[in-house]
Amino acid sequence: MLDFFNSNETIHFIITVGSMLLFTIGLYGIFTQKNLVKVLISFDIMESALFLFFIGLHYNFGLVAPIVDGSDKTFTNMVDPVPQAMILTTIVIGLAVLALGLSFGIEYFRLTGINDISKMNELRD
Amino acid sequence: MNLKKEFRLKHIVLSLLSSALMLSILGLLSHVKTNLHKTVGDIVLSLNMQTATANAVTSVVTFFRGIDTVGEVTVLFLATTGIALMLSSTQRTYKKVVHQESFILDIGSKMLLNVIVLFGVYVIVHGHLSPGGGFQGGVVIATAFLLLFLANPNMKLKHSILTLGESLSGAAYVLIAIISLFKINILLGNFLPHPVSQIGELVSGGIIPIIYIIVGIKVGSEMSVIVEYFVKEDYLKEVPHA
Amino acid sequence: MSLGYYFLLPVIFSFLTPYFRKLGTSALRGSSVFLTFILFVQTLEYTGVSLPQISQFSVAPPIGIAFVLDNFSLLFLLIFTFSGFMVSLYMLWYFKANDNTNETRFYVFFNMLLAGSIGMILSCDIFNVYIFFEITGISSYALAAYNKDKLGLEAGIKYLIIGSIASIFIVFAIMLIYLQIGTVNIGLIAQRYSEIDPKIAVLIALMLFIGFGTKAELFPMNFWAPDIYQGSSSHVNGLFSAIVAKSYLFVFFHLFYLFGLNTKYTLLIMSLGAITFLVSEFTALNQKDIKRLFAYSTLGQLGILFMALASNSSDTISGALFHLASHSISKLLIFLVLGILISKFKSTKITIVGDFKSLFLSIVLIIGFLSILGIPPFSGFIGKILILKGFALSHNYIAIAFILLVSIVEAVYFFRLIALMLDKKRTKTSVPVGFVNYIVLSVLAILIVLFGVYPSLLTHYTDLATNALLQPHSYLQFALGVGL
Amino acid sequence: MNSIFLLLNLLPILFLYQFGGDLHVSLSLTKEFTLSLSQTPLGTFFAYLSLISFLLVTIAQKSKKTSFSYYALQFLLSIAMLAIVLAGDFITFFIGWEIMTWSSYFLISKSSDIDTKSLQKYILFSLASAFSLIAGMVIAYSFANSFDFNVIQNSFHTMPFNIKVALIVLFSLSFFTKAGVIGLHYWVVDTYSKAPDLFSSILSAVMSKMGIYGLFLVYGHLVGYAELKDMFGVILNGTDFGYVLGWIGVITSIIATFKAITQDEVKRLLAYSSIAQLGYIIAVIGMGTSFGVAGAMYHTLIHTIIKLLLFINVAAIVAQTGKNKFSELGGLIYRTPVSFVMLLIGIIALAGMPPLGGFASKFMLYNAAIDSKFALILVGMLFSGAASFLYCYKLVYGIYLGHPTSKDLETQKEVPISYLIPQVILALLLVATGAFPGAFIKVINPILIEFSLNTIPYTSMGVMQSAVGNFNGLFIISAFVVIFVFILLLIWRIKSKAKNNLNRFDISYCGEVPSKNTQLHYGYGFGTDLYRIKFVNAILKRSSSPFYEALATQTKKTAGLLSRMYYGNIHNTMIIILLFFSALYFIGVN
Repeated sequence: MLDFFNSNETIHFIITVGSMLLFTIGLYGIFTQKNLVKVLISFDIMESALFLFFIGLHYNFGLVAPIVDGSDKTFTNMVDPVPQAMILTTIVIGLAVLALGLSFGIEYFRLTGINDISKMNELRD
Repeated sequence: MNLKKEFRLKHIVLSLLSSALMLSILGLLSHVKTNLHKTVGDIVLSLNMQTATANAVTSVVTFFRGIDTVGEVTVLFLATTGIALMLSSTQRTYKKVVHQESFILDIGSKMLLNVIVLFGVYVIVHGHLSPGGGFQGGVVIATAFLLLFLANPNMKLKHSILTLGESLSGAAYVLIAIISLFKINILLGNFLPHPVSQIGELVSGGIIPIIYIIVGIKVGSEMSVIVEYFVKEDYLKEVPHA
Repeated sequence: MSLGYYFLLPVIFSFLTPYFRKLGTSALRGSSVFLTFILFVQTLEYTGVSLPQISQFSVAPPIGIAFVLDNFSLLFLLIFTFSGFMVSLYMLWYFKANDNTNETRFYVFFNMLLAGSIGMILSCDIFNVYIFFEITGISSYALAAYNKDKLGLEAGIKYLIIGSIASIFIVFAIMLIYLQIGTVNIGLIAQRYSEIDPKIAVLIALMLFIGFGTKAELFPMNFWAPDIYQGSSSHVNGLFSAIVAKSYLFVFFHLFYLFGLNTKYTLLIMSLGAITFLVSEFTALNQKDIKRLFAYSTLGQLGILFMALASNSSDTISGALFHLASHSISKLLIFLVLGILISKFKSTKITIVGDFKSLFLSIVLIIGFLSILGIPPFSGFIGKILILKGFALSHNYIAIAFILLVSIVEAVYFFRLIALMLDKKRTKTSVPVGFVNYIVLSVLAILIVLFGVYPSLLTHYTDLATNALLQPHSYLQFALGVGL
Repeated sequence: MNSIFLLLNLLPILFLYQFGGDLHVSLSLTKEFTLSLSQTPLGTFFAYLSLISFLLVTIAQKSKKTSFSYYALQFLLSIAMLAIVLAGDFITFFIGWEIMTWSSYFLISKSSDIDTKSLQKYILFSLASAFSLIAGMVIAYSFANSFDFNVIQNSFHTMPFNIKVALIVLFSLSFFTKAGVIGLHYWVVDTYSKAPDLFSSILSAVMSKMGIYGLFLVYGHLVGYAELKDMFGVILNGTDFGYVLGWIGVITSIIATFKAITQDEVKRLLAYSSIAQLGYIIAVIGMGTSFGVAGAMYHTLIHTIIKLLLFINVAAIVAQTGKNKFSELGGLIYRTPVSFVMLLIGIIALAGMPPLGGFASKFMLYNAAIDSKFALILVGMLFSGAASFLYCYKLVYGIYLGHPTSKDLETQKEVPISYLIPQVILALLLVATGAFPGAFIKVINPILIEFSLNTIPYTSMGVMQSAVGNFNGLFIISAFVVIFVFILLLIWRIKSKAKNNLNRFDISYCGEVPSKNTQLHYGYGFGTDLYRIKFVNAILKRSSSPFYEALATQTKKTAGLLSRMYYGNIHNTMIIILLFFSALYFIGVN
């Protein structure tokens, strides 16, 4: 019965549904939350969902991490390394943007005491 | 009350809509092919032996998609500069936090610092052999400094050294790219000898471990700076602008 | 010189900025001028070389990443490096006149803004384009918030939030592309785009459209843009308008034509462009803030560009590219002049246009205004008439009527400003211009007039660029690593 | 400075004369655009008209303190007009047109009593006119594949009917706006009256004629009168199209005439009079007959001369006295006698009375209407011609006759000689055109050939041929001079006997002695009685300004409505982006 979980389709289905659920949570956060920190967290949740989705779908059953050890020196039967490298890059970028956004938020809060993005409306017609 | 109801209604409608959207996208994603053949990754795997790097992800990050990593390092550098722009200023003064000098905390954190930094260096240096690398190791090093800040809020980092590490490592990365252009006429090419027989050894892979070490220094110093700025925000004496 | 220098040189200059600062402020300022000058001269050299040109990083594409320069990107490269050079010269004056700002970090962001925009138009790898997109993005967030005042920070936060949304859409699209085709090389994607399951192809196209359309300030996604312009410094606005918006526009239409989306979505983008134009020109009528006013004007011009670039006909696109170049120069000129006025009057009300007394500034400002309005003998006229001619040749009379009718609305506020400038009843204060600015502004103004009276200087490149855009065979070949 | 620019203004005239009517230059701008100058008889006529006007106005500027930029812009304007009338293709034409627009804009802005609203009115109408022109020219390009006039002319008959109509309407709208047809004249009066005094003469005499040139170019050259006849058919003896234009012109001239009579500001009166006079030209320009074209051309010439004369005259008086209202002027006849004589000559011509050029041109206009058998239009023209006597009279009476309304008017001297020189030249021209109306036929015939119309037979300088009979200008003017001299001597004799010591307040009415504040000047309130006539009252009450003001308010309201979208809430902006995505997604994918 557990073989059911050992098929590619099942794993990919679970990962897709799970990551999209996570994405929906992020989306809900963007739709409803107005606190700058929460909005940034929502973005991070959405990004994480995408990372999970992307990495997860590139895992096929029976593949191993793309690292050779001493004994077997061939790169076969391994997962695709390019998505992993791309996700690594995207994570760092996401972190950079998040940190920058937080620093903006801190400074703005210090100046005005506002952390609600819908109340940041000094710039308007 | 009415207003609140309206807001709730808006929330419900929006969340329903987002769920509908995601359900629909989910339905679409079932069309996504999951067992692709002949992706770039497959070609990379087949070519990876030539780079003499045991970790294929590392070779992709530093070599096959090397310019991505230059960009990534730049992004981190820009973010650090931006944070420094926001959170540092001559007007800011930090209050001396009175904290209990605890012998165990003091000595323990300093001891752990060495261990964590050592671990970080290990992760960086073995980036081409095992999971890990410059980014991961750099962040590990930054956590060591975070530990110091937690133990002693009055601590200060030497910014000149960090700036030196950050600037010079970044410049070194770019210089490697340019030297490679002169040596083998390809930007960011692997111009150091990297015999395939050495695969799995510590000195292997030509420029790949060197790049990861540079990235490690850069990420380590930048993350430490970021950590310091955010931690120090807690101990700000007065509001500089207001 | 390898194309890679376009990215690597600004990066190394940015990394070494703290040390230039230690050598003194003039070394810092000089380094940026030197850098942009080198890039500009290098670009001028490429105008005489047979294109496309390619230079690879590490491994040849499609496995690795390469920079490909074809005639389409050359035009943008010329605009970007030239604008960058002009702004770096202008900043020589700016930081002397406003010595309360810390300039060291400004140069970091400025160099990387330029490098990111250039990278976006050169890279032939869509994930690499995303990285440059973020580099440009982060630089522009920081530049928007650079003054650290309330308005600047608000602009920075808003820009950052919008940028995050756009980047999520783009990352999603790139991931779906990789899942479907297994590559991120633009050449390969363009070849195999038709193989994608049609529904997912639509989803990818939509996500790219939303991602780049948001950043390129297309109508229902551009409600943030005026806020950003209002909060930022004026010369930063010049950069946003002349370089950043144009680079997103480049990627938008590059992918639009390469992926063969032009057959399906032409009408959608043309009508959205038209709405952008209409709404922003009408909205501009009511503005009290000069920077916000020109933000709307920029949006309006981008609307015209969207209309014309999506039109699928080579005449219109050639005209649109001419208009794009002319708009970049004119808007840069206007924003730089406004920067001088704002730093003098410490106000951003539109009345500052009527308060200064300087014949030179008035003349160059009026030249900029008339050029954007499309009045001969300035460059904007040639762009506008080429676009209209293109629409006429494809018998799209509705577009012609639309552009001309809304242009009258545009004229209302431009001439209101000119009337303010000419109003003799206002008390006028003389404004110091600064030696460098005389050079910068007169070069820009002379270019506007030159392209107006001798347009074949520029139409030569726009025609080549149009061909490169509509017949991308050679670009695709190079993107797959043929030229190596 | 003045003499330098005088010489500069002479240059284009010499240049034009040197080429002797056969100037064909072209310069390739891009692969599609060429700038080309191609001289036609029509263009030559208008070129000399505008260049000589500029020369005369520059002479008049001698005694007025004028800045370098003013002269430079005026010179640029004259070059732009030269480019318009010599253009061989639409690009050159349009470039000239737009340079004319903005250089005149900056010239108008140099006036001391200009306000932003009038400037905006002027530039917006000018740009609307230009954009209508640009729309027409690109549509023509899309069928002819060239902007060249000759190519468009040759391929015009191959275009679909609706495109032909659209082109004619667009071009007509553009040029009507410049000429100030009623309904599109909203900008004219304010601009003419608030522009610098001498520049008003250029606006009225020369710039409005560029609209007429455009109409000639389109109807006669690009479309062709034969094609107009084919397209719209024939009514009576003229084209259907000409009949419509005839009514437009007549209505314009009637309304403007009545408006002119009730104006108090001198320049406003002249502005309305310009509109009315251009109405005559438009009334006959579409008839498609030789006499129609000839009448329009002749009236163009005469109107230019008259308006230059009158505006320079008024500018001199305004500069001298600092007053520009009829109610503030009066009684200047003894103080500025030469100016008075010049104005008298001007209004005699303006009213179309023999023996001056004005009569000859009116004669041609009426002739054209008779020739086409447009009887109602003829009646309308006669009616407004008769009504124009009123404002002509107001002009001369309000400024020169009666008593001075204030003390400082009593000590005025004659205006400076530099104002008088151009006036004398223009007055002599009026006499000459009246005496030798036949000479003009020689000028017109090449144009008629260009338009492929029949030429008008030429007998002698003094005689003008027409459909209803000839008139001998030389004879008439000789007779008039004799009679005039006789009457003058008679008056002289009577006057020398009369006592001339009447004071302004030496009257009493109904037994009351008027106080110092009572307005006794005849020019004050002149024409207010017209409001009692129902028909005239209906005309005078109506105005195009409510329409345009409502348009402006609505635009502003729309702008306010649209700008509410940009209210700076980034949260809502995000939601809108995501909703837009979902909308497109549900439409696009499903």
